[in-house]
Amino acid sequence: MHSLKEMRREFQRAFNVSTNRVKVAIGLGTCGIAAGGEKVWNAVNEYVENEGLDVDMMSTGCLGMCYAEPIMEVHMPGEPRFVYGNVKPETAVEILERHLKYGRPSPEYIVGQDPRGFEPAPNIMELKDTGFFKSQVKTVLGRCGIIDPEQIAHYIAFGGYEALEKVLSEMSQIEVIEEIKRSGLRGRGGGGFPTGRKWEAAYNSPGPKKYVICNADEGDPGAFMDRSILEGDPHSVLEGMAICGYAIGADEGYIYVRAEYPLAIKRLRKAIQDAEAMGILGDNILDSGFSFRIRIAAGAGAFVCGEETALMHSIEGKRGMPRVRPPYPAQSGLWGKPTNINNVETYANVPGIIRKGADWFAAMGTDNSKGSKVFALTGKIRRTGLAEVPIGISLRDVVFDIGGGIQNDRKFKAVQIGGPSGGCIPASHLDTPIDYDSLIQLGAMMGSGGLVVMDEDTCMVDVARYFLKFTQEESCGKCTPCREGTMRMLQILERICQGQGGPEDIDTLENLALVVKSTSLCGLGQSAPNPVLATLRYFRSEYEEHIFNKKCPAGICVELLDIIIDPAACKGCTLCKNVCPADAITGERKKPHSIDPEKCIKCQACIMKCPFGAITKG
Amino acid sequence: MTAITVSINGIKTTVPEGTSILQAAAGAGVHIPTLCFHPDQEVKANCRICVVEVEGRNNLAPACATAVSEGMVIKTATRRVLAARRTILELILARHPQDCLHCSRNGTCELQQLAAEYDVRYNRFPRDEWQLPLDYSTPGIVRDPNKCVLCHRCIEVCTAVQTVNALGLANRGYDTQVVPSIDHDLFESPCVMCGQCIHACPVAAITERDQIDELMEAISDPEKVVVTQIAPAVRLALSEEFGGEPGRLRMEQLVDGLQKIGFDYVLHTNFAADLTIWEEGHELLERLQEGRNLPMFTSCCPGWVRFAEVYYPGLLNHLSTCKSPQQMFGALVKTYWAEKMGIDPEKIVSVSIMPCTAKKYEAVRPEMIDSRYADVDMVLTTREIARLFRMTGIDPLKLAGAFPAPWMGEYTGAAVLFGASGGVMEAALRTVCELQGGTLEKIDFCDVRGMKGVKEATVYLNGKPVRVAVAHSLSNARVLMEQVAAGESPYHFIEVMACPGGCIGGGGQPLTRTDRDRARRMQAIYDEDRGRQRRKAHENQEVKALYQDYLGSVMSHKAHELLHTRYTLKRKNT
Amino acid sequence: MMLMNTALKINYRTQAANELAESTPCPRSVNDVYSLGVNLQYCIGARYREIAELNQKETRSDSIRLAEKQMEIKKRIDQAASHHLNILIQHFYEQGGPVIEDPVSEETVKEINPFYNRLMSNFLKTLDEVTDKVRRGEMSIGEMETTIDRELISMYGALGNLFGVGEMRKAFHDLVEIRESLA
Amino acid sequence: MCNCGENLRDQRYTALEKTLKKYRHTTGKIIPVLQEIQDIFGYVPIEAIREVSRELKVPSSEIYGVVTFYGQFHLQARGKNIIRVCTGTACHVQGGGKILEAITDYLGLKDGKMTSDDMMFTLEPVACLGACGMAPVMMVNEDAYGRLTPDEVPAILARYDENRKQKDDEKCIA
Repeated sequence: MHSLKEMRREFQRAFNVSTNRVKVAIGLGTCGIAAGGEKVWNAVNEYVENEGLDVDMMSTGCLGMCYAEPIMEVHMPGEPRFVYGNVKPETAVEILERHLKYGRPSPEYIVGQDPRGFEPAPNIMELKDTGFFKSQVKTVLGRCGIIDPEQIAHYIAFGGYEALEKVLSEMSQIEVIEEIKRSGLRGRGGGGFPTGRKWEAAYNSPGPKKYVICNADEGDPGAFMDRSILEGDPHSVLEGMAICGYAIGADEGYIYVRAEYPLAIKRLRKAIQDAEAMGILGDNILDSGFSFRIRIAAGAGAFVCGEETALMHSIEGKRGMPRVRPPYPAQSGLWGKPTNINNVETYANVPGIIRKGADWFAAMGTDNSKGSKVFALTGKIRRTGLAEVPIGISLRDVVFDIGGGIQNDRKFKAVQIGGPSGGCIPASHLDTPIDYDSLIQLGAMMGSGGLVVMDEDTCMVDVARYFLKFTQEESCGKCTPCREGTMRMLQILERICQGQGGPEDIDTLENLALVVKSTSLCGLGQSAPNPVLATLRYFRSEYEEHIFNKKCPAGICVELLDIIIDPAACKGCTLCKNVCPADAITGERKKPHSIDPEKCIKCQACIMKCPFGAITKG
Repeated sequence: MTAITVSINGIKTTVPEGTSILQAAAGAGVHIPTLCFHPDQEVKANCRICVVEVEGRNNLAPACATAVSEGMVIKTATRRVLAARRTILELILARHPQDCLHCSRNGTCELQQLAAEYDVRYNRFPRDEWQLPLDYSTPGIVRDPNKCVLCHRCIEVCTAVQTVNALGLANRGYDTQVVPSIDHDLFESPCVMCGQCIHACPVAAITERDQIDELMEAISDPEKVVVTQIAPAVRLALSEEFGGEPGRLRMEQLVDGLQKIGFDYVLHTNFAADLTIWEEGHELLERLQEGRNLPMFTSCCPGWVRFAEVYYPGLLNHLSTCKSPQQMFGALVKTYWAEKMGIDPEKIVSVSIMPCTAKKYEAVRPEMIDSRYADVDMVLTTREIARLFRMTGIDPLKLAGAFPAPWMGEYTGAAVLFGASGGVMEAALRTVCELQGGTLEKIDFCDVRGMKGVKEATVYLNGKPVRVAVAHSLSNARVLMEQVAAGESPYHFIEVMACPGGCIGGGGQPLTRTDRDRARRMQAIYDEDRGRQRRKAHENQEVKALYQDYLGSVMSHKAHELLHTRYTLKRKNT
Repeated sequence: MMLMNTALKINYRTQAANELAESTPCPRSVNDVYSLGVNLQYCIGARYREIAELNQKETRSDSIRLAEKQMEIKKRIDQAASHHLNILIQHFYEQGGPVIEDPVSEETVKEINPFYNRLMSNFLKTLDEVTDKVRRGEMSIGEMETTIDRELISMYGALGNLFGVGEMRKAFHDLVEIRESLA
Repeated sequence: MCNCGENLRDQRYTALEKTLKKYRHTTGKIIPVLQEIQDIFGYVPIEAIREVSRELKVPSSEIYGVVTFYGQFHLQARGKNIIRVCTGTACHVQGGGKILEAITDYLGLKDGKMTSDDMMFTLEPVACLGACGMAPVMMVNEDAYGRLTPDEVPAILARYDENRKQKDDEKCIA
C-alpha cells in the first residue's frame, strides 16, 4: 500500500521551514469576513507590496474567538506567535510596522501569544492561559485557525489521513467499529446515539451498495460549529467519512450542506478535488483496493432536513418530509440502501480516535458521555465564539470563565441550550454538568451545541414565542400535531405577549405542548414544545405576570410597556414631540412633556431621541 | 415467522412477527380509531389519531406504524391517550368547515365519526378556515380544498395505483395543501376523472359533480321524454346503500323504482354492451387478418381513453374505434329507438346511470354528437341515484318490480360481465370463438376473472393462438402500454379498466373501502351471469333486430357512423 | 352542494371542444390539416349548441341549424380526408411500400409553432367573445355566423402561408373551399 | 423599442436547455437542476417546471411540491439585490428586529410585500447566517455587514441602489 509517511515528513519540513519566515495569518471564515477581515487583508497586502517586504500572507479558518474578529496573527522567525484581536485596517499596518521595524509586539491590541517552543515575550498572557482557552480542549478544532483550509499539505503535515492509512493497512472493519464503540463516542447532532452501535447496524445489513452521509444541515439558529469545522478543517470530515465507509462497506458518501453556507461548500469542493488528485479519495485509495467517492448535496432552505429521513428524501430530490421508522436508515436509507448518517462533528472526531486510540478519547468527558463537544457561545455574553470543552464541564465555567460573564455586568438569567429543540436552564441549575442525560432531565437537550446566554433584560415568554415562530415556519406539514399544534401554540404565545392572554391560556398551552411532544412523527415536532415547556417550568411567574398584570418584567413585550417621561429630567426641548409618529406627546417649550398612553404605539423612537434619558419604559 | 405475544388492554394475544399494533388490536377485538390509515395503501402515519400508550416508551406510539415486539404491554384508552386524540381532533376541526348538515358526506364522513366517537364538544382553538374557491373545472369531479384534512390518501391512489399524478402537495407547514399539478385547476392536470380519489378521501374534499337538479328539471318538464340506461355494475352495488348485500336488489326492482321517480322509459346499457361485442369482435377479427394496429385495446372505459390520450398519444391507433356501450346506446336512443317508438328525437333527454365519474366527461366529448343531438345529455352516478331514492322516499329493496321498455331492454349474461374487470374480454371471447362455427362447451374463462393486476390467457381462433391480457388500475395498464411502446407486446387483444376491479369499483359507486368489497361485488356479477338464460352476446334477439331493421350489417357504414369514434392527443401538465 | 354555484356555470361541452382544439398539434401532413379542420368544426358546433341551450326565442332555431351545418361541413372534410388517404395508400402500394415522410420536417414545425399557437388562440378567443356577445344579446346570431366564417377563412389563409410546401397550402385551400361551398 | 428583453429571454432559455441536457439521464437530481434554474432566471418560472418534468421524467406535481417546499426557490421574479437579514437567536436578542424595521421603512415595503416596487431589492429574513458573533447581521447579495445599528442601514443600502444613485445624480445636476 502506497504510504503517506515520506510525503508527511516533507510537508512538515515545508511547514516548519515557513516558521523561520515572516508570516501574517488573517482569519477569513464567514465571521471574519463579516467583521471586515477582507479590508484588513487588503490593507496589509497593500502595505507589504508598497514596502516590498518578504512576508507570507495566509488566510486561516477561525480560532473560535468571534468576539475578537477580525483576528491577525504575526509569526516572526524565532519568536512566539502573537495573536491580535479587533484589528482595523490602519491598526494592522501599525502593528506590522512595529514588529518588522522594531521587533516589538503591540500589547494594547494583543489577545495572547503562543510560545511554540520559543522564549515567551514578557508580561503577555499565553493563549492557553486566557480565560477563553483555559478550560478548552481543542481536539476537533485543533487545526482550525492554524492551517490554511485550502491546502491539503497543511492537513497532512498535522497528521492528516494518518488514521485512514492505519485503518486501510492494519485494521479490519470489525476492529474499526469496536474501536469507535470502545471510545464511547455519541452522535454530536443532538440525539447522542452511540456512534459505534449505529455503524455496527449499517455494517450488519446486507447489500452491495451502501451510503455514508454527513449531515451538515445545521439549521439551528445560533449554532455555527459545523460551519467553522467545514471552513477551517474540511479534510478531517472527509477522512472521518472515508473511515466510516470502510467500516460499514460503503463506496459512496454525500455531504448534505445547507445552501446558506457557500464558503463551506467551496472549501469542501476544493478539499475533495485535492484528496482525489492525491489518490486519498476516489478509486483504489492509496492502492488499498478500497474505493470511496464523496459528493456534495446542497440543501435548499429547510430546517427539517436536519432530520435523517427528511435529509435522505432531500438528496433523492423529493420534499424534505420525514417518514415512519422502522425501517431505520441502517437497514433501508438513501434510495432504499443501508445508510449511515452522522453529524459533521461526529465524523471530525473519528480520525482522532483512530490515531490516538479509544482510551485517549474515553479519558475525556463523563462516564456515559465521552469526549469533547463544541459549543457556540452567543447572546448577552462578553466573549462570544466557539469553545470546545470536555463533556461534563459545568455551565457556570462555560458562561463565566470561557464566556467572560455577562455584557456590561447585567445579571445572568438563563441559558438556552439546543436551539429551538432545546430548553432554557435558569441560574439555579448553573452547576449542572453539560452532558446528554443531565440536560434531558432539565428539559433541555445537548442539540448541536448552540448556547445562547440571556440576561435580566430578556423576556422568557418572548424567547419561547421566538423559537415557536421558527419551528412553526420550518414544520414540514406532514403530521397533524406538529403542523397545527406549533401554530396554535404560537398564537397563544403571541396573544400573551400582546397582553390579551386569558387565565386558561397557560393550561391550554401546556396541555397542547405535551400532546405535540408525545404524538409528533419526527424530532422537530417532538422537540418544538421544549422551549415552551422549559420556560413554563422555570419561569411560570413571568407568564402569569404577562396574563394577569399585563406587565412584561424584562420590558421586551412592547404592547405591555408604559412609556413615561420623568418630569424632573425633562428639559422641554420638544425633540421627542417632533419625532413621535403618533403625536402622542404634548407640552410647551421648556416645560416637562407628557405621553398619552392611548395614542402611544410604543415605537420607542422618543427614548432614542431624548438627549437627557428622561423617557423610560416601565 | 415467529409468533409474538403481547397484552392489549390486559388481553393476551399472539400474532405473527411484523404485525402492527393496529392489526393485533383488531384481532383481539379492540377498536383503535384511524383517519389517514387505508387498508390497501402504505402506512403513512400522518394524522396520529391512532396513538396508543406502550409501556417503557415515553412518547405515544402510532398503532398503524409500530410493529409489535415480544412482551409489549399496550394500553389503547388511557386518559393521556384520549386527551391526545381529542386534542388532535380539535386541531383538525378548528380548520374544517362546520357545515356537516349540508355536506354530501354527512353520515359517511370519517372525521364526523371520530368527532362523535371522541365526544369533541368544544374547541379550544380559534376557527381558521381556508376559504378557497371550489374547483368545478372538470365535468366529472368537484374539489373542495377547504375540507381537506391532509391525510395524503388521494395523492397515494392517484400516484401509486393510477400513476396519473394529477394531485400533489404544495407549500410547507401550516400552509401545506393538496393541489392539482402546478396548482392550476384540475382540468389542466392529467386527471382522467376516474374518481378513485373520491373513494380514498375520508371527508368531502373530493366528490362527484352533482346533476340531480338537471335531472329533476328534465323530469318535471312535460315536454321532455326522459329515457335512461342503467349500467350493469349499478344494480348490484345500489343495494349496499340500503343495507343489503351486493346483488340483492333485482334489476326489475330497480327499473320499477326509476319509473316511480319519474323516468318515462327505462332501458339497459347491457343491450349496447352486447352490441359492442358484435362490433368489437368483428373489428378484432379484421385486425387479426390484416395484422394491422395490434395489440388492440378496448375503449369502453373513458378514464382509460383519456389516460392514453394524455400519456400515450402515439399509440392511439391501437385503441378499438368502437364507442363505449353508454355512447352507442345514446347514439341509438335518439335515432333507431326514437324512430321505433315514434318519438321526436328533439324531445328526448338521454340520461345514463353509471358507476363512474369519468362517464360524465365522456358524455360531453365533442365527438359524441353522431345522433345530430348530444348522444347522452346527462350522467348520474350510483350514489346520486341512491340519494334520489332517499329524497323521493322509495326503498328499492321493497319494490315488486317492473319490465324495461321495448327494443333496447334485452341483454345476455355476457353483457352483465362488463361490470367486472375481465368481463369485456370474457364476453368478447365467448362470441369471437363461436363466430367461426361450433359452440363452446365451457364458456367461463376463469383466467381473466378475479382481482389480479394483470391477467393473461391464450385462445385459439381458426387454429392460430391469440394471446389476450386484462389489466385493471392504470398502473397495470401503464405496464402493458410500455411493452407496446417498446414494440415487445406479446398480446393481440388487451382489456383495460381504469378502476381497481373494473366498473364495480368505479368512482361513482357507493364508497368502497377495500379490495375485499370489490371482490364481493365481482362475485355478484358472476352469479348474475350464471343465472341468466342467454349468456352469449350474439344470442341477443333485439340486437339482431337492430341490425336487420336499421344498421344493415356489422361494421356497416351506418354502424360506423353511429357506433365508432376517434381519439386525439390531449396536452396536459403531466 | 346541491346547486352548483351558478356564477361559475361552466359549459363542459364547450370546454371539452376547446380542449380538443387547443391540443391539436401543428399539422405536419395533409391529413393533419384535415383533422385540424374537423376539430375546429366540433369547436364551432359546440358554440352554436351552447347558444341553442339558452332557449332564447330569437336565436334558438338558427343556432340549431348552424350547429347541424357545422356537422355537415365536418362530414365533407372527413370525405376529403379519406379521399386523400386512399390516394396515399394507392401510391404506397404502387411504389412497393416506401416509407412515407411527413412533408413538414421537425425543424420547420419548431419555427412555425409559436405563430400556429398564436393564430389558434386568437381564433378561440374570438369564438369566446362572439359567443358571450350573443349570450348577452349584444350581437345577432347572423353577425356571429359571418364573423366566425370570416375569421376562420382568414386563419386558414394565414396558416396556409406558413407552410412553403404546396401540398399543405392546397389542403388549407380545400378547407376554405368546403366552407364557402356550404355557406 | 430595443429587443434586449428578447435576446435576454433567449440567452436564459438556451442556458436552461443546456442545464436540462446535462441532467437528462440522472435520477434524483431535481434540487440541483432547480438551483441552476434559480441562478439563471432569479426564480423558477412555470414553463421551466414543465420542461424539467418532461426531461427528467418526473411528474410536474412532484416538482411543484419541491419548488414550494424549500425556502430557496421562488415562483415570482425577485429584485436585483437580495437583502438577507438574520433573525437567528443571537441577532434577535441583540436587536435584529429593529434592523428589519429600518430596511422595510427604507424600501417602503407595505403589507407583507418583500420586493421593492422598483424591483431593486428583495428582503429575505433568514433563520441564521452563521455569524452570530457579529450579531445583528445583514447580507446584501454576497457582502456581509455585522454589528449593525438601525441608522447605518440606509447608507449601506444606498450603495446598491442604482435608481437612488440616478436620482441623487439628477438631484445634484438639477
